[in-house]
Amino acid sequence: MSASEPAATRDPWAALRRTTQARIGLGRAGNSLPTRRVLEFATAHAAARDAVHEPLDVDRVAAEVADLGLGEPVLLTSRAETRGDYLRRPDWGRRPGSLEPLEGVEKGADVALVLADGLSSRAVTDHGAALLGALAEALEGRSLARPVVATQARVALGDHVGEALGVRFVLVVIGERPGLSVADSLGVYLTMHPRPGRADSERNCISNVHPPDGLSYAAAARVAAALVVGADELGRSGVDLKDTSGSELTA
Amino acid sequence: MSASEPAATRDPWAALRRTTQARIGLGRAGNSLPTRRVLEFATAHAAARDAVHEPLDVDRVAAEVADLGLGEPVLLTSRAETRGDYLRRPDWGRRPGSLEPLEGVEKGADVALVLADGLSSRAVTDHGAALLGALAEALEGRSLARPVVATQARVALGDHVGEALGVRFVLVVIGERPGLSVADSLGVYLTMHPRPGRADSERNCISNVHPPDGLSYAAAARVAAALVVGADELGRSGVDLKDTSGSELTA
Amino acid sequence: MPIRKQSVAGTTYAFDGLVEVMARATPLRSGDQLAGCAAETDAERAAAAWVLADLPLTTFLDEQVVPAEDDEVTRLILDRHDAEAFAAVSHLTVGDLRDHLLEVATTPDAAATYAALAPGLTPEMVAAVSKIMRNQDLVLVAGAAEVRAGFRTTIGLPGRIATRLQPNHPTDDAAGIAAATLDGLLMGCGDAVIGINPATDSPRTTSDLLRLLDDMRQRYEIPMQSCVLSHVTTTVDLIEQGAPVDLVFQSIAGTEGANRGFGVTVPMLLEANEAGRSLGRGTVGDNVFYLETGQGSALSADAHLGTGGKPVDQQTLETRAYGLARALEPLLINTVVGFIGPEYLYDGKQIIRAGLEDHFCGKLLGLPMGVDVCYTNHAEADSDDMDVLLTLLGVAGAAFVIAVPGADDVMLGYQSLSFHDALYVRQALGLRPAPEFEAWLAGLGMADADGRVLAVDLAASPLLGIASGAGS
Amino acid sequence: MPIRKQSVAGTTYAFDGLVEVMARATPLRSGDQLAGCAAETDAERAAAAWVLADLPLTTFLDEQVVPAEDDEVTRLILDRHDAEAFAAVSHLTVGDLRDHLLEVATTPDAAATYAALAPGLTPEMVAAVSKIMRNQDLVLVAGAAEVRAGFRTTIGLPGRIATRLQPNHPTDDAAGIAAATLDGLLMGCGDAVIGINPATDSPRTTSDLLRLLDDMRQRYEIPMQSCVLSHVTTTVDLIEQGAPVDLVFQSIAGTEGANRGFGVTVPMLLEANEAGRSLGRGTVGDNVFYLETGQGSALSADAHLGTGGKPVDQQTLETRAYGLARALEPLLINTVVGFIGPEYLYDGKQIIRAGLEDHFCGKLLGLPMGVDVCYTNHAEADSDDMDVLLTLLGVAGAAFVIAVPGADDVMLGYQSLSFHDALYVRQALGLRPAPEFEAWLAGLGMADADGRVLAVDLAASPLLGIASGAGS
Ligand code: B12
Ligand code: B12
Repeated sequence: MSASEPAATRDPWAALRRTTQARIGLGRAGNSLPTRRVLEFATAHAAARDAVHEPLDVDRVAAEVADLGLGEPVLLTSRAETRGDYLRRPDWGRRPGSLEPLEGVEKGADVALVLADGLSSRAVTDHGAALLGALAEALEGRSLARPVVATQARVALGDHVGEALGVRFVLVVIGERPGLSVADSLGVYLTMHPRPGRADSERNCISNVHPPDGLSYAAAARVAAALVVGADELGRSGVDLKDTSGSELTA
Repeated sequence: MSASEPAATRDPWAALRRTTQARIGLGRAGNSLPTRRVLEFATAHAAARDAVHEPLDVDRVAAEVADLGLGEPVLLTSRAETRGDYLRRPDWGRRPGSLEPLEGVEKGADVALVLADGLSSRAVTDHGAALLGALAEALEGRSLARPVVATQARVALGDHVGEALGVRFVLVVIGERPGLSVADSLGVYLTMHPRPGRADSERNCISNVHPPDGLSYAAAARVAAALVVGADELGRSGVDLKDTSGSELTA
Repeated sequence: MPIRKQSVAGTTYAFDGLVEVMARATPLRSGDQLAGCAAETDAERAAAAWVLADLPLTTFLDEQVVPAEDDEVTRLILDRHDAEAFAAVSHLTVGDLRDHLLEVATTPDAAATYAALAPGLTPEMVAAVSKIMRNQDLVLVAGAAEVRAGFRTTIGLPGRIATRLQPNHPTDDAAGIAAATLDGLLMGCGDAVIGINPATDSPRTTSDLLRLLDDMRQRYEIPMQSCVLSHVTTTVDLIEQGAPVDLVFQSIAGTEGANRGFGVTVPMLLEANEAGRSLGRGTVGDNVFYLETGQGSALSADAHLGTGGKPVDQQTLETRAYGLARALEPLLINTVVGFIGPEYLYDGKQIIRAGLEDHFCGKLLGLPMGVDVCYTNHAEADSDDMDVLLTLLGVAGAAFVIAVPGADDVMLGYQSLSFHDALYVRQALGLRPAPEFEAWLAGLGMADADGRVLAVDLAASPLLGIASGAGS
Repeated sequence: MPIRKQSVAGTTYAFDGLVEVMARATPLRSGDQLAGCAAETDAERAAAAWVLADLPLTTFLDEQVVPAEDDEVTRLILDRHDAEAFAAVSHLTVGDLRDHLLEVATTPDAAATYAALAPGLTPEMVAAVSKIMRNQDLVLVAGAAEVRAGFRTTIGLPGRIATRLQPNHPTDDAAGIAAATLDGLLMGCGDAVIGINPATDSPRTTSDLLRLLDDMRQRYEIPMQSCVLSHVTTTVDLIEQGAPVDLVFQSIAGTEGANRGFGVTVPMLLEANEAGRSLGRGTVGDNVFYLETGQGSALSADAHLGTGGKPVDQQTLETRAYGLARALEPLLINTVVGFIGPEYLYDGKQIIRAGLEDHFCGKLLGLPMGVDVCYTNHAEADSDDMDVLLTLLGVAGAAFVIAVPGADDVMLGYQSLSFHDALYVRQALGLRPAPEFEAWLAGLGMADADGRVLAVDLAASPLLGIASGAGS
């Protein structure tokens, strides 16, 4: 890519750019974005739109998850059959197409881990298994159900899984919607006593997991484990449960 | 329908409204259209959009055409199978799906009359057979091929029909795109020596046939017949051939 | 309301109750289709619009879209309704109200007339009239209305448009946030607020970020207000702990249930307002709330049902959130119009329409209304659509818009406006920044006498220290 | 141009020649899909845009989109190219030109700079730069440009927007046309032209209508120009016969072949211009041509192929029509942007984009550019989309728009703007009618001192006779 480099965007911003992925110091053509920046934007937008529609390579991710030694992952899909349906019908994405795959699975563990494509399969491909591993480690001492890999899935699908598996906690690790620069971000949603109908106010969230620029796996897992402890004390997850960690996490 | 009548639209416009279907004297709410007028507009727009998509009742129209005594109409469809295709692919609407239906038909008449749905099946339903009758009458003395009723059709479909039937003239009577108030207007397109590839500049047009507000059948037929005569003299139809009639036509 | 019937193009449509009429009369949008309350055809929509236009405004006082028994937002709206102000239009139907608003728009004292009327209008009346207004009507009336608020800058003055500078970062990193803030200030943005969405839920992080912004403000003597958009309970706790809180933030919605999903209630919000005001940190005014709303949030929380258990359309619910907002006398309120995704607003056209509706409804109700002109990558929209909406909002006199570096929010995963876009709309329409902020820019040589933001070389900028200091 | 390659998001795209690069870089529209030249994905479009942005402007002088050997429009464009004016930008690429235009827009003498540059730009250069401009860029640059023309009114003055009053009738009935004309005049429209599309092709009807309008003009001393939009050959014949012809009309397109389909050639048009000017009927200027264009007309006439037999995108061809138009120094030129139908511009979004492109390209090339803001009932568009486009064009300083009673053209079967819409855009943006026409309105008590058109009761109107007389 070329399109001549605008003068204002050469040196002094370089150091600042290392601190953020945000598009700072873009320069000006009059009051407007220089051509080069407009083209970069259009290019990134095309890529981000494609990222939304990219299907998850389930075999690959399932194999990676299997390698974690947490058990062979169970594969689920939601009621949304196509990506178009998924986007227009979040209600379908919240319900499993069938719970049959969970039938033979052992019930009654403490925590179920669900890895879901959400809006970014790339996030799951790039970080999914690694984050699951970090979570399992941070949750040491608690029993884990066989991991689940779910496609065309929304956060609330975890409520069905959690109920079917009879767990006390479900942690849904899900692809956050892809942004222009960040298309590989994972969110972790924690719900205590999962069952269909749980509101979002009854969950907690750890967002923007995508090292090196976003949260690290270890930091995310540490907060998740702390939230599990906190929820156990409080008797519930959700708005009343606060993340008592601080900015040292962001380091 | 209600929505209170704006003051400015009561009397003095009444006489003027008889001279045109145009939406004159609508009144003002500040500088804007009064609510009632905006709602009338939205209602008409919904109806006009529906009109575009209404399929032609081919059986009914074919029966009416048959009753004219010009022979049993031949039925054709274009290559555009759905209305969606028709709208996006005018090139498909210009070509017959198959010319087979014309195979047994007698060739070599002077004029072929093609009645086509175009963008308004309602225009064809309301005025098609009557205009065809008037044209046949005005063209007395010339031999007519068996009439054709064509669906999902554009003007240029007539070139294929004309060639297949070996006629000197084809007259395509077609539904013009529906407007907000006028959804039943027919156009007549005349082409001498029709054959695929003829340009629009090689045709003549008589438009806005929809009595009582538009042109009458008889007036349209008179112009058409005169154009046929003129084309015969000039050796071609199209831009060089002028409609030498005048405003008496519009009476 | 009895069942109302209306024929259009030979078909008769029946509407059972106010909730249904409102929903069916709403311009097409995916969220209402998802909720199952949208009109099925344009003809049905037109039929509903006729019925709606003929409803007397008093209908909305007699019948509730969301029952008062079940919903504190409804009760608040009814409690605060000003019958005296309403008297001016109490004899009108919804259709008449549209005509009236457009007539007033051509008079010299339009702004005063609207302001006097505002307390007499309920959100449902305003939502109803907006549904039968064209885009141009929404622009024209909003453009003739005026709403002001103030803290350290004055928001809502005619001929001006302010900006929220939104320097978000995925790990709330101070250096990264400072760098984005510097970028925005150099582009003349931040006069509405410098507002950070914290990525984490931790009160300690919120407190750190508040200090970061407050230090910056004091060191560079910026007439500005800062905000960290944590949950209102977090902010109230931090006020008690002595953190430098300028504005109190909360997302709100149009039903008690949806607000519960956000973890808030009306009394909680009213108290938070008092807590914020008690600090007396404002200089030109004491409006301390910053609120965000957005069509679809109630449905998303499954808290969108109204009278008779019927789904209420998302635009009416959105407008009810403004009814709640009025009680909080905010400095700033904006709809995040294209933020959530295509399940509520499918494409550019729906986002543009919703943006104009939200802005109009909020402003007519007397709010200092801004818009987050934005879209997500899963919606059918692009920056051309945002250019359109931004320009229309400029003409409609929006109080402020949101801007981020290069339009790309690296934490929230969506595209808002860029700082450049803010300069565009100011240039195209001759709009200026908030006066206090403009004076500050001019004082530093960053703006000319007409409030136009000049291109400043970073290395030579007096603000360079903002970013270099923050990393340490 | 050799084959150019560009990678985007891991895929490499190859573009064979200027025609292909231009087409693939064009924002999505149905007509280019129909012609088979559109980019298949957004990524391919972005790749083409990078290639296009890097092309030196001199490429367009060295390589033709439509070969000069086959096409008189190309030859005209090359013949009239002003190398001296071009010198100011001859070192730039297409991408640089965009930056340059936007930089100029912020300078006080922007209008003069653009005017000096115009003769140095070819239509293809302008089309190219428009393709990499966002909607806001198209608005900003056009808004800073100024182009004037005159006949009996002055067109294109800043702060003003004129209107073509279009009183069409399905049978060209004099009484019906007069009634619609009266309606428009009462609403302050007609300052660009009163222009009738005759339903019939008969010269006699054209002549009758010319007299109708000319009598009206003289009787009421209206500073206006009239036009009957017959074929140029008909108008030239009527000039010879002494009919009262103010403006000479013709539809034109961007290729010799498409113009042949319209029954015109370049020499024919140049002669017609002389014929019109020879009458010396103008008072404030001698621009006598009225031209209409519209994306899709060349493809519709199967005359859209360029170098190498490749389909040229419709927007580039449209801009070439402006190249032809320049040679005719028209009083008025407008694109009928949504007129033809969804096969060329599918929905509101495509119409809005195309309208802004056409307006920008025409104005930058030095034309007094107007737009028929319109749509058909088979397109996916509605009046909300037109409100959007109209407002944007108002901000972009469009010379004029077209208006018909209630937005409904009962002869052509489409919706243009209503007279009310013209009042809307004037009110929302503080724009006024053409000065001569405004003075006439004010003289009759139909406008106030600020050029605002007052509501006049028909019965009391001094113009009532227009309609009552005409029926007889
Ligand atoms: C979209 C979104 C929303 C939408 C959700 C509606 C919808 N239909 O998608 C709306 C605008 C309603 C929303 C609201 C809020 N959100 Co939110 N939201 C996001 C966003 C931008 C994307 C989420 C995503 O992609 N999910 C993946 C998809 C596939 O999952 P989904 O099942 O379709 O979506 C569900 C979740 O996203 C969930 N959700 C959304 N926000 C939140 C917040 C919390 C605390 C929880 C538990 C769940 C939750 O609700 C959705 C519907 O069930 C993230 C930022 C990010 N980068 O991820 C912030 C984010 C998750 N939200 C956040 C916050 C703070 C909130 C609010 C609490 C704001 C407020 N102060 O009131 C509210 C309340 C949420 C609630 N309890 O109901 C924070 C969470 C911080 C944290 N670590 O706890 C984030 C990280 C952004 C931020 N930093 O400010 N949000
Ligand atoms: C759409 C339209 C056009 C489009 C056609 C492109 C297209 N893809 O549709 C455009 C804008 C290019 C156009 C151009 C012209 N048109 Co025209 N057009 C119409 C309109 C509004 C609708 C036609 C319609 O619905 N057809 C039905 C559909 C189903 O048929 P179709 O196969 O899809 O469309 C074909 C015909 O419409 C044909 N066509 C369109 N206009 C004309 C004009 C003439 C003289 C001929 C022979 C054919 C023709 O071209 C289309 C493509 O092949 C009519 C008005 C009306 N109420 O009908 C005027 C109308 C037919 N056009 C008219 C005129 C004068 C012209 C021009 C000569 C204008 C000029 N001075 O340059 C040009 C040249 C046409 C040509 N020779 O190529 C007049 C004809 C008057 C007459 N009785 O002869 C009409 C009646 C409008 C008017 N009164 O001004 N037109």
